[in-house]
Amino acid sequence: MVEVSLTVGKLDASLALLLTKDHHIIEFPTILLPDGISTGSIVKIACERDFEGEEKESKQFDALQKTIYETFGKHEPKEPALKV
Amino acid sequence: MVEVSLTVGKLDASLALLLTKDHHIIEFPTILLPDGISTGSIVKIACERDFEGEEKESKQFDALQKTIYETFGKHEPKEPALKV
Amino acid sequence: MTSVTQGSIPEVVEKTIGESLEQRTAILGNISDLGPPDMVHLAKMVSNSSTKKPTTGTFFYYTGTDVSNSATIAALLHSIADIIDEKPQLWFGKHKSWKVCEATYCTYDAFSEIDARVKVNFPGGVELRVLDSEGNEIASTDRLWLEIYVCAIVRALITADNDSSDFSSVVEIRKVNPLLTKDQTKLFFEGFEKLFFEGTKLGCSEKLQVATNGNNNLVDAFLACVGLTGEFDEAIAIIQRLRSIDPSIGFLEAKINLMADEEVRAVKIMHDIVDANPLDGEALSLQAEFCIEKKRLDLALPLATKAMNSAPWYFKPWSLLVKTYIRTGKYEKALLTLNSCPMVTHKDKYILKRINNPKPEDMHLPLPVDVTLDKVSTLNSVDVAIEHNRVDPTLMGLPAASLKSTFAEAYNLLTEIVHKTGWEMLLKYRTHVFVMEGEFKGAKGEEKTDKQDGVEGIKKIDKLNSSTENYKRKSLPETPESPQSEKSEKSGKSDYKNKQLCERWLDNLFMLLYDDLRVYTMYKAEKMHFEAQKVEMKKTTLEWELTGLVAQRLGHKEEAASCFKRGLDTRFSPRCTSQLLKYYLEHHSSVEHASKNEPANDLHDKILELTVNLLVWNHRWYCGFSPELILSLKDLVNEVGRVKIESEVKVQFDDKNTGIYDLVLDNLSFLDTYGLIEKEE
Amino acid sequence: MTSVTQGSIPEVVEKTIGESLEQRTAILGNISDLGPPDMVHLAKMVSNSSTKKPTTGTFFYYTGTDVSNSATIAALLHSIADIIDEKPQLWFGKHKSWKVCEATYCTYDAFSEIDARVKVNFPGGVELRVLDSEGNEIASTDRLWLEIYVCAIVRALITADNDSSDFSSVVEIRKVNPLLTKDQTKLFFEGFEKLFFEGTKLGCSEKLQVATNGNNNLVDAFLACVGLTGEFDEAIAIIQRLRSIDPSIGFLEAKINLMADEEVRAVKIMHDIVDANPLDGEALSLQAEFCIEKKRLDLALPLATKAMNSAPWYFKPWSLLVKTYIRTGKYEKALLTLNSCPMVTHKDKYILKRINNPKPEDMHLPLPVDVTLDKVSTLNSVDVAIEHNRVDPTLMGLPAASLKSTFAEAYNLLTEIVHKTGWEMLLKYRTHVFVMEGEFKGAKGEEKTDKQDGVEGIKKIDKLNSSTENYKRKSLPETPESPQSEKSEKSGKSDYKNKQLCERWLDNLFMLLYDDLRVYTMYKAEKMHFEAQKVEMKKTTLEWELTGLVAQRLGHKEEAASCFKRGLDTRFSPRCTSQLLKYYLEHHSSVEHASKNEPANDLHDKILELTVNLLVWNHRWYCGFSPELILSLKDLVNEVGRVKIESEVKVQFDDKNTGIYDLVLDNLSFLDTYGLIEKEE
Repeated sequence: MVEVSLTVGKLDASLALLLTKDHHIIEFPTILLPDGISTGSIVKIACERDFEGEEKESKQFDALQKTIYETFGKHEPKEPALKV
Repeated sequence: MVEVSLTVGKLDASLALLLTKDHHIIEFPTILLPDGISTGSIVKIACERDFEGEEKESKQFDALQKTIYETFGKHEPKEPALKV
Repeated sequence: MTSVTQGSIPEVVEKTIGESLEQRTAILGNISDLGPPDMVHLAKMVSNSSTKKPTTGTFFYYTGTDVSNSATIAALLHSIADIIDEKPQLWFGKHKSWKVCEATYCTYDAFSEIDARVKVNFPGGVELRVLDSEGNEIASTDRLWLEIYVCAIVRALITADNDSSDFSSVVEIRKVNPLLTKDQTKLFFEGFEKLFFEGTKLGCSEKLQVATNGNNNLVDAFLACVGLTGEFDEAIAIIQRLRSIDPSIGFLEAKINLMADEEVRAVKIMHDIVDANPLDGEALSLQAEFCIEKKRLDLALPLATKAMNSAPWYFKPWSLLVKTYIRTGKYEKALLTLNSCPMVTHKDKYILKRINNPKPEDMHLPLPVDVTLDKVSTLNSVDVAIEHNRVDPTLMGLPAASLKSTFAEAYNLLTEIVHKTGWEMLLKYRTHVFVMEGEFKGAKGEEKTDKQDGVEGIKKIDKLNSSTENYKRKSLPETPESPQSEKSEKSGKSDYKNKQLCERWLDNLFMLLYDDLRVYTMYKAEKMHFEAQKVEMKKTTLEWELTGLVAQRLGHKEEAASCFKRGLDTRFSPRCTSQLLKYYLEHHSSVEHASKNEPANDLHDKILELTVNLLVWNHRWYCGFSPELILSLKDLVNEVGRVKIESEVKVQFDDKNTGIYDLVLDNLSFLDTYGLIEKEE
Repeated sequence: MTSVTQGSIPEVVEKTIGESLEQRTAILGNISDLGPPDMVHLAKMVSNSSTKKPTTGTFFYYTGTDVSNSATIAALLHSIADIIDEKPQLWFGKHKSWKVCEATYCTYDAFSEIDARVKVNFPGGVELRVLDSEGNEIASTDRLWLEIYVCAIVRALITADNDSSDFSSVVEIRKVNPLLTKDQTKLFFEGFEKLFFEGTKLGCSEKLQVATNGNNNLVDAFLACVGLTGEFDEAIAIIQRLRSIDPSIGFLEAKINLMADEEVRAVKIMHDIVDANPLDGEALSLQAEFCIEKKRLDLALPLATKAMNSAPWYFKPWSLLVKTYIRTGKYEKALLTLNSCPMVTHKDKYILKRINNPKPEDMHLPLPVDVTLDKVSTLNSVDVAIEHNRVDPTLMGLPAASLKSTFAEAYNLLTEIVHKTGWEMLLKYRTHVFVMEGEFKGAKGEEKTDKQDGVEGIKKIDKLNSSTENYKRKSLPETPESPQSEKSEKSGKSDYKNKQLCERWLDNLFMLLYDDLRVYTMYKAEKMHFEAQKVEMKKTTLEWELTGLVAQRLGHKEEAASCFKRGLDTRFSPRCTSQLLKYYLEHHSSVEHASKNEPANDLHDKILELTVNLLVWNHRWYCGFSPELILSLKDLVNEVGRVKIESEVKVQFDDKNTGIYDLVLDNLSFLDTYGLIEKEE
């Protein structure tokens, strides 16, 4: 996990400029910042790989692919058989 | 605290494109990402206001200001007095 | 079958003999696309002259010629010279007995950035020169000839059926079918496979930032060729071989299967591709598109999202995602997603361009007399120009009409929204998701960083942002209440944080949309007024045409079609005709599958008439190649039967032997060659 | 005291009488800066003519005139007419007895974007017209006159001492001291205070993205005025009143106190400002700058960091941070920080510009004969032009010489690094912190997003990136080993992640630096070679000048000074002279405080000589206002004594009564007015 402390350098309607200790400028969506933030505030950002999320996403994707294949890939969809 | 899950859409030498669930594009410095990340990876970013850090910064800044004021603001710095 | 006559060879007179060749040489160093069209240069003298030296130089352009080797090219030049020498030419009002002394054919190869020139001296002698971008002569090789051939066909296919209503388009050009024989197609396929990995050298569509192996002009031309010739099996075999080298192009195999109506196979292929690489943006996009067409938006949504996450720099998956949101009624999400789309700026569609700007008085643009149709071949350009100058000014220069590339696509998405929600609601959604002016004061007094200024900079260059000011002034009034929010769960936060800044280009699309809507609304009000008064509404053909285009941009297809129809009441208009044809063809297939309300025969008659009119119009402008018209004929013949169509053409259009039957036969025989219609009996 | 003569009035002949006025009117709508210099237009006739109608129109420019009301302007026009009428004018080789019929003075007010024009008819009649940007006449008000006055003084102060070695600079211009009387300064101060909050309308320095209340051309001119007149108390009082309205300009009070050598007060003020607002970027920057000057880099570092965090869009604090890193030997951090600096693109320094492009043959540029100095007033421009054409090509057009704005400052920072580390080590640091080509393959085959392409787009516009290719080709060899890393604690991660992509502009600065270093190294090698051979190195004055400038850019001040000195051995050169003067003045203050090695008298003599030469050169080009030279004279007089200086001027330069004493007296009397030197005895 990477955790960094960032200073809010500018706060705009949708983007904030955050500055790292190494003077990297990060353009960060304001929407992802906690409330009450203003220029000069310090925020901590922790970044972690979400293996669980990846796994989940992967499973969902496999299921999706299976559905598509089952629906369209086995045979031409039949015309609805009209009962007489 | 705001926590979001982001998909890595592109990974460059210094910048990564991360995508939120709402399709915001975030340009994020690669250096702040955990190791082993590649396109398609999912990362969790937690963002929290660092009140403690702000306090510390504020104290350090006050101390700095005091030092400057003590050093240069009270009187002209004296020429070193040479003992005879 | 039609054949080339003096009437179907346009020429431009040079000031000094050979200057066009020199000018062509001069621009070779500055070509960054598929290059200029092929060019024929003629040095002519009056045939009874004593000096035996050429007195006049002329030139014209070509696409679609078989340029596979210098012998074929020389044969073409010979036949042109024969046609011109054959009898006195009607030359700027006089009959002149020309004798061609020298003829040169130039064709540009964008793979190696060279220009190949075959010169024939009459009576004898053929000379080949290959010039590099600095005009130096280099040696020709078999490989080079293959490149030359492929590049010429790509140019012909990519530019076929381009809307040529633009005044700057090249008219001194002959366009012939590059795939007349199966051998030509075979050679193109061979060349495609051999040159595939150099395809990016030919550039790509204006909707793409950078050409890739799977998406470039060579591939586009290949797909066009496959669609036209129906050579699916061979094409799939080629793609399969290429896929084994570069798996990223697998989606092309699926695409061709879809073109061939092999849906099950296509689905299997797409499945296998994403199974092997779940981040294949092209395959995921194709899958998403497929599911949208199948109306399975529940499946399309995660696919488009995944595609977009895998290739966020690529406009296509973003547009599919927006489309999915629109079709599921999530208009706010659609707007927000549209706002994030990566737009392609600074990129123009490839079009055929002249190598110089000839004066109108130097242009010899004869009327072909072998094929004529009343009102079409004889459309008077002076009358059209007068109509043009008198047109209702509100209809002229509507900026949405000239949108390009991804901006045009984004506009289509926006009109799809407004079509569903109406303007008032669209404005409400807009207010709800985008920060409006004055809403956020935080940045007050702070200077912009270079980065931001940079983005501003681009947008300034961007042709779109003519006048936001203008827009604000005349914007329809907004009501303060917001519609039900899709995001109400986040309401705990201060409001502006849930909103985005609207990108300037999108802001401008709103303006263009407003302009279009205003014109359309006025038209509809006017129409109602006239209908109420039971008076017929009068407009010139051009005005009907432009009104129809506005209606079309806004998604009112029926209204658009009725405008085009009204436009054609007064005179022939190529654009009205082709738009109306497109409408009928679309309508046609929906008729087939769904309702039987419309008498199909009626529709067939209309399609045939419009197709024939356009074939004649094209022929009048020396153009014998239109994939759209070929495919339209193909469908007709396959539905109605060849005998019936042929006889209808004869009876309805060619009772006076004006060559129209021959013209249709040209296209039928092409379809015949590829086995796409029943054989002639 | 000198007075205006026919020899100090340049004129440009018009094609038709009044066309310059019309052209000036025509450009009014397109002015986006401080506008063109003031302009005088004359309608003249030959005095013994019978027709009584003007036959010739001429015009020239002005800065520094008192334009506080139309009466003062009319008086100036009268005096100009008198001087021209007084006696036959030497006019393109002939003596012509002119009579001025009409004279017009134009002055632009950038606050209200209007042009005020006072026209005098001779013998009688004064007419005032004020034109708005569309050329329509509007009413004048007291407020407008104040604006006109202030704007004219801002133009004069901002453009004084601009390096005019550029061929395109305006020469048909008279520049006079705008602060000759205390009343003028008083009125400017009044105007400054009243117009302060409209200062942003006057634009700002090219180093700033957007003008702010505290940082714009009005403020810059005010500070220049304060520095020149020494009216610190009044200036501080004004700023104190303005601060109470807008606290963000508090740093200006500190700044003026620093100018007045009131350090303790300045420190107190800065302290109080940041106490009240710890995010005041300007005050923090000033504090950081102060600490850097005091060599307290331990204090400067957190201040510059805080300043930069508070105003990340502002170049200044970034540059201070880089400077601090350099001076503490943290070169890698310095490079990385430099790479993140927000650069100001698309912005040019304000310079005086002509309203049209006169032909050289229409320019009447007389030689003032009231003040002459051998070799200075008579510098032959043809000889200089010949020298120019024959100059060593490696010295001409070195791109670093034409860097602008923040790019020039960034270059200075880069040269400061290379001055300390040497080129080889700099390359190693560079390799260590920036990703080099081919090091990162991740982006292979992926298209760029629009955003990125956008940034690329800007950089393409940017004049800097002439040829990175070129750079790569000729780059000095790099050694593979990296120097000790400052970041070794992060070595656990894959290497490229610790690195940044080098911004293209910075990449290009490396290239320019290489070019400069190559020239300088060659010069040094050559010099050693000649010294070893005991032969004198021969260069033309221009070559010495250019070599000196290269040395100066690279921070080799002594070497630069010796080049300028060598340059002056052969002929007078204004640029060598002014650069050498700057060097001595700097050296001089360090001599004062530190060593006594250099005989101070010698230095005084040199400074006096260079100052006098430049005063004469300026006078020759109709310029009587140079803050730099005034301040140089002030220091000299205050150190050496007024009597001594005056007598030295008389003895050394004016033994033949060539007006030089009067010229020096002009400036001394200015200093006298403001009590900046001892009173005349």
